Amino acid sequence: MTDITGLDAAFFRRWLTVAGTAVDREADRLTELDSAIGDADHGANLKRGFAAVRDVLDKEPPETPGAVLVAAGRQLISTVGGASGPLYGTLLRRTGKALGDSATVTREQLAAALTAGVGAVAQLGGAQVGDKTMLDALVPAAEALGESFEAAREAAERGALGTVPLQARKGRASYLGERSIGHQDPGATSSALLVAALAEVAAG
Amino acid sequence: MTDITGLDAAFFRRWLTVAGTAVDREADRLTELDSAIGDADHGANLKRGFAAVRDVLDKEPPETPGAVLVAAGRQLISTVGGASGPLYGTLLRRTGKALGDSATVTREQLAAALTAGVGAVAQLGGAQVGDKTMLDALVPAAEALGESFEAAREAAERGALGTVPLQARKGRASYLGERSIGHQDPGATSSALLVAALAEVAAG
Amino acid sequence: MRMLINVPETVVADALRGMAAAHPELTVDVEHRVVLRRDAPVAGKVALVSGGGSGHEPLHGGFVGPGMLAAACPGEVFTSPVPDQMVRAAAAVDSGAGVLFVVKNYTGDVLNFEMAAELAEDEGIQVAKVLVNDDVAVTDSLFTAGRRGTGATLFVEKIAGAAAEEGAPLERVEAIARRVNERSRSFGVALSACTTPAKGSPTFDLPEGELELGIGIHGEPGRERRPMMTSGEIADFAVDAVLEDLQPSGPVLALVNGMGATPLLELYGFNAEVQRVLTERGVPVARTLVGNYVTSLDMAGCSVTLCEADEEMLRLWDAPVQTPALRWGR
Amino acid sequence: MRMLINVPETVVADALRGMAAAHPELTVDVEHRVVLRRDAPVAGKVALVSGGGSGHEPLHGGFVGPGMLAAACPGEVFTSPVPDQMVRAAAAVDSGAGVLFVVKNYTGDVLNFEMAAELAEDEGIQVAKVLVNDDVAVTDSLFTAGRRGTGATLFVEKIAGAAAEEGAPLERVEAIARRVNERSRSFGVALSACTTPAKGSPTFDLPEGELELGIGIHGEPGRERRPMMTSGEIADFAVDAVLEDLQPSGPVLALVNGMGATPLLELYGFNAEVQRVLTERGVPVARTLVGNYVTSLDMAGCSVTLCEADEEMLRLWDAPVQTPALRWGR
Ligand SMILES: Nc1ncnc2c1ncn2[C@@H]1O[C@H](COP(=O)(O)OP(=O)(O)O)[C@@H](O)[C@H]1O
Ligand SMILES: Nc1ncnc2c1ncn2[C@@H]1O[C@H](COP(=O)(O)OP(=O)(O)O)[C@@H](O)[C@H]1O
Ligand SMILES: [Mg+2]
Ligand SMILES: [Mg+2]
Ligand SMILES: [Mg+2]
Ligand SMILES: [Mg+2]
Repeated sequence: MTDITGLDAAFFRRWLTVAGTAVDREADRLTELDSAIGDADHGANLKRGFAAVRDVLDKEPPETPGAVLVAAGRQLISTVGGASGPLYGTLLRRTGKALGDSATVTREQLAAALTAGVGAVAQLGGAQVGDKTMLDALVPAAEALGESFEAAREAAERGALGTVPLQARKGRASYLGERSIGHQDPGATSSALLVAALAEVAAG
Repeated sequence: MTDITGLDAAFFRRWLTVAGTAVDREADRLTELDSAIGDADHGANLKRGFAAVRDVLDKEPPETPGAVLVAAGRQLISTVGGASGPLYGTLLRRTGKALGDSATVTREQLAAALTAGVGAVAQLGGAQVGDKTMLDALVPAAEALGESFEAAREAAERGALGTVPLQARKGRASYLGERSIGHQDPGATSSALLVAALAEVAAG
Repeated sequence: MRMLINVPETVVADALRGMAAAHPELTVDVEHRVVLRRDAPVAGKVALVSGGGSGHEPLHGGFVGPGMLAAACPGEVFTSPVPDQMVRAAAAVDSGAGVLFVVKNYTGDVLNFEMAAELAEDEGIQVAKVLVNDDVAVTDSLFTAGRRGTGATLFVEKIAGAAAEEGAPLERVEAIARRVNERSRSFGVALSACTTPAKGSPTFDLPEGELELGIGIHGEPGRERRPMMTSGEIADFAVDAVLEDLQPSGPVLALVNGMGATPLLELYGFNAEVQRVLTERGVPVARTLVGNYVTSLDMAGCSVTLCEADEEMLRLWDAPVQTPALRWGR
Repeated sequence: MRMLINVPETVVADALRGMAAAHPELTVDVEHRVVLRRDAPVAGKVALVSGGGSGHEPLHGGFVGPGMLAAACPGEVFTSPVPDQMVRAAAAVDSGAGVLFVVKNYTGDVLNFEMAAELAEDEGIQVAKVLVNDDVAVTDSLFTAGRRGTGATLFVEKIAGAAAEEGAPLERVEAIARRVNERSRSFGVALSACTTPAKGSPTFDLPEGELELGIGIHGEPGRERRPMMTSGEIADFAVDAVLEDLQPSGPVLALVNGMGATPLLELYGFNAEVQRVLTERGVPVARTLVGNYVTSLDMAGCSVTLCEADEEMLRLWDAPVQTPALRWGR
C-alpha cells in the first residue's frame, strides 16, 4: 500500500498496471493523434509494450521499486520499437537505476530519480522542452513531483495540452513543419496518462 | 444527296460522319453502360474507331458505297480492338462487300447487304438474338430497313431497350450471370445509334 | 480521379515510352505497340506471342524475354489489341519455326487473335493458338463467353516459353501450353473496384465492409457480394473454389496474385492462409509465386491460381527466365 | 477497412509465414522476426543488416539474398523493429568480418539500431552503421529530425551489398554505403493516403482532385497540398526538387518508385515523363528501375530517387543479385 513512509515494489507494479489499463483505454485516441502528425501507431505501440510489461511483472515480480522499473523499461525496449520504445524504455530503466535497490522509496526520491530518467530521455533523443515531444509533459511533471503527486499530474496534463500550438522540432511531426501546429503531441499525451496513473495509484 | 433513285458514296460517308458525331456525344453513356456489365471501355473504343474512320475517309474518299463501308470496316478492325472492333468492322466490311461496286445503291439493296453483314457478325461472334448483344438491335434493324429507314431506326431502338430484361449469354456481361439482368447492353445501344444516324442522313 | 497520368488517351503510349527507357534489353516499338525480345527472331526457335488489354501489368510486356514471350501486344486499357499488332509481332519474331499465340479467353481477344492468325498465315507464318481459360468463377460455360483467362496465363507463358527456348517444335510447345492451361484453375476476389482512365471513377460501387467474390481482371463485378471476410476465410473460399474443379493428384504450382493495390505485406499474409488450406486439403505445393503479376489497375484484392504440375512442367518452370517481371536462373 | 488480413495484431507474423512458404531460399525466423540469407554467415564476408517498420515491402525482407542484405528485421507496421531483432540478426550473419547496419533516418530506427549496435558490440561483433537520409522534402534539417530515408535505401543496400559480396572489408563497405547515400536524393508524391491495419482508416484525408507533395513513406501528410497535377507536371516538380539539391556532373541511377497502389502502367508512364525532364535538364541516365520497391502500404503515388553514380557504383549496381525482389546476373 501507499504507505506515507515509502513506496514499495507493489506500488510501482500497481502504477504500471494502472498505466497499462489507461493506455489500453486511450490507445485509439493516441493513434488518432499520431495519425494527424505522425504515422498512426503510437497507441498500438504502447498497448503492445504495456501488455508485455504486465506479463513480465506477473511472471516474476521484481522485489524493489528500482528493479520493477528497470524490468519494465527493458521490456518496453524489447517490444515497442519506434521512437517511443527506446525513449519510454530508457525513462523507466534510468529512473529505476537511480532508485537503487532500497525496498521502499519516498516521493522525493522518486522525483529525483524521475528527473534523472527524464534527463536520459532528453539526452537520447536530443530534444528539449518546446520541441513538441513527450518531454513537454515529462519535464514539468518531474519537477512538480517534488511538490506532490497531484501537482505532477496537473503539470503533465498542462504540458501535454501546451504542445498544441507548438511547431514540432523532433520526431516525425517535425517533417510537417508549420502543419504540425494545432495538434497535440501523442507522446506528450501518453506521458500525461502515465503520470496521471501514478497520481491515481498514489491517491489510493 | 439522298437521291430517291439511289444512295451514293457521299451518302455513306455522311452516314459514318454523323455516326461518329453521335458516338462522340454518347461515348460517356456507352462507357457507363459498359461499366455496369462490362469493362467500361465501349465508348472510348468506338470513339477511337470512328475518329480513325473519319481520317481515312477524309484522306482518300472511296468512290462507291461498297468501298466506303469496306474501308471503314477495315479501319475499325485496325483501331478498335476488344469485341466490338472485329464485330463492327466485320459488319461494315461484309455489308460493303455485299453492295458490290455499283456507284449507287437502293435502300432495298442496302437492306439485303446489311442482312448479310449482320449474318457475318452472328457467325463471327457465335451469338443470336436474345443473347443481349448488338445483334438484338442489328437483326431487327436490318429486317425493318426493307420497309423504311425510319422503321429500321425504331426497330434498333426497340431492340436496344429490349436488352434490359435479358440475361447475357455472350460477351463480358455473360460473366455476371443473373446480375446482367436490368442493364441495357452497350453494344446494342451503340448499334441503335448507328442505325439512327443512318435514318437521320436518309431524312436529309 | 487519383491517377498518375497525363490524359486518358495517351496512357498506353506513355507507358510504352517509359518501359522503353527502363528496359534497354527489350525492343519497344511505341508507334506500333509491340514489345519484342531484343534478339528476336531467334534462329530455329518457336516464338510465343501474347497480348491483351493494358492494365494487367506486368502481364504481358513484363514477361517478354529469353525463356518466356518473344513479343507482347498491349491494347488500350482493358481492350484487346488489334490484329495489326499481332501480325507485326509475329512477323518480327518468327524464325521460320512458327509462332504460338497465347490468347486469354475473352471475346475481344479471341476474335482479334483469330483475325491476326489468318492474316499471319497469309504471310506464310505458321501459327498455333492456345486459349487460356482458367477462371472457375465463370460457371455454366454453355451460357457464357466461357471461362476467363487470368492467372494461368503466367504459367502457360513461362512453361511453354521455356519449352520454346529449349528448341521444342511448334506442336510440342502448343501441346505443353494446352496441358498447362488444362491443369490450371483460378479464383479471384476484389476488396475494391478499379478505376479506368477512360471512365475516371470506380467501375463498380463496393461499399466498405463488403467484397466481391469471383471477379475477373477487368473491373467487372463478381458473381457474388458478401460481407467482408478475413484473409483466412477468403483463402478457404478461393482455394476450395479452385479445388472443386481441379483435383490434383500431385504437387501444384501456386500463384498468389495481387490485383494491384493490395500491399505485398497483405499478400504474403494471404499466402500463409492459402498454404494452410492446401495443407489441410492434402495438396502438396511444389512452388509458390507471390506478387502482383496479373493485375487489374488499382483494384485491391487477390487471386489464387493452382496448376497441377508434372515433372516436365516443373522442370520447365524452373528453367531460366530473363524478363522484367520474372527472372531466375541462367 | 478494405484489407486482406486476419486481425491487425498478426499482420507481420502472418506475412512472415507466407514469405517463408514462398521463399525456401531464405531462412525466415517468424518467432524472432528475422529474415536471413540461407547460407549466412558467409565466411570472410561483411554482412549487411537492415530493417525498419513493415508496410514498405519488398523493402527490406525482399532484398535479402546473395549480393544484397544478409538479414532484415521487420518491425510492426510503420514501427521500427526492436534491438533484440537486430542483435539476433547480427549474431546470425556475422562471419567475423563485421556487420553493417543500414538505418533509415527516423528517430525510432536510429535509436533502436543504436541500442542494438551497443549490445552487438558487447557480444564481440564489429558493427558499423550507415544512415540513409535522402528525402529532400524535409527541409530545415536543423529544426527537424532530419531528412527521411526513403528510396535511396535500395541503392545503398544493392551497391554496398555487392561490395560486401565481392569481399570488401567493413570500412570499405561502409564508405561505399555512405557515398551512395550522400549522392542520392528523393522526392515523393501521394495521390491518396494509406490505411494502416491498426487504424483501419486513411492516415490523412485527401479529397479527390488534390495531391500531397513531399510525402514520406509512413502515411504522414506531405509539406504541401495542391490541386491534382498531370504525370508530366508531377515529374517536373519531383525531379526539380531533387536536382535543386543534387547537381550531378555524371550519369545517374534513377528509381521511379510506386508507393503501393499506383498501377505499373501509370508508373511506366510517369517514368517516361521523368526521363523527359532529365533529358531537358541535361542529366544523363545510366540505369533506370521502375516498380513498387519502397512502398507505403496501399498509398497511391510515386517517388523519384536519383543517385549520381561513379564507375565503381555502376559496376556494383550491375553485379549479380539474387533476392526475392531484385534479381539479375549470376
Ligand atoms: N527525439 C525525441 N525526443 C523525445 N520524444 C520524442 C522524440 N521523437 C519522438 N518523440 C516522441 O515520440 C512520440 C511518437 O512515438 P511513436 O509514435 O510510438 O513512435 P514513432 O514516431 O517512431 O512512430 C512523439 O509524439 C514524441 O512525443
Ligand atoms: N459474341 C458476341 N456477339 C455479338 N456481339 C457481342 C459479342 N460479344 C460482345 N458483343 C457486343 O460487344 C459489346 C462490348 O463491346 P466493347 O466493350 O467495345 O468490347 P469488350 O467487351 O471487349 O470490352 C457488348 O455490349 C455486346 O453488344
Ligand atoms: Mg508513431
Ligand atoms: Mg467493354
Ligand atoms: Mg474491353
Ligand atoms: Mg512508428
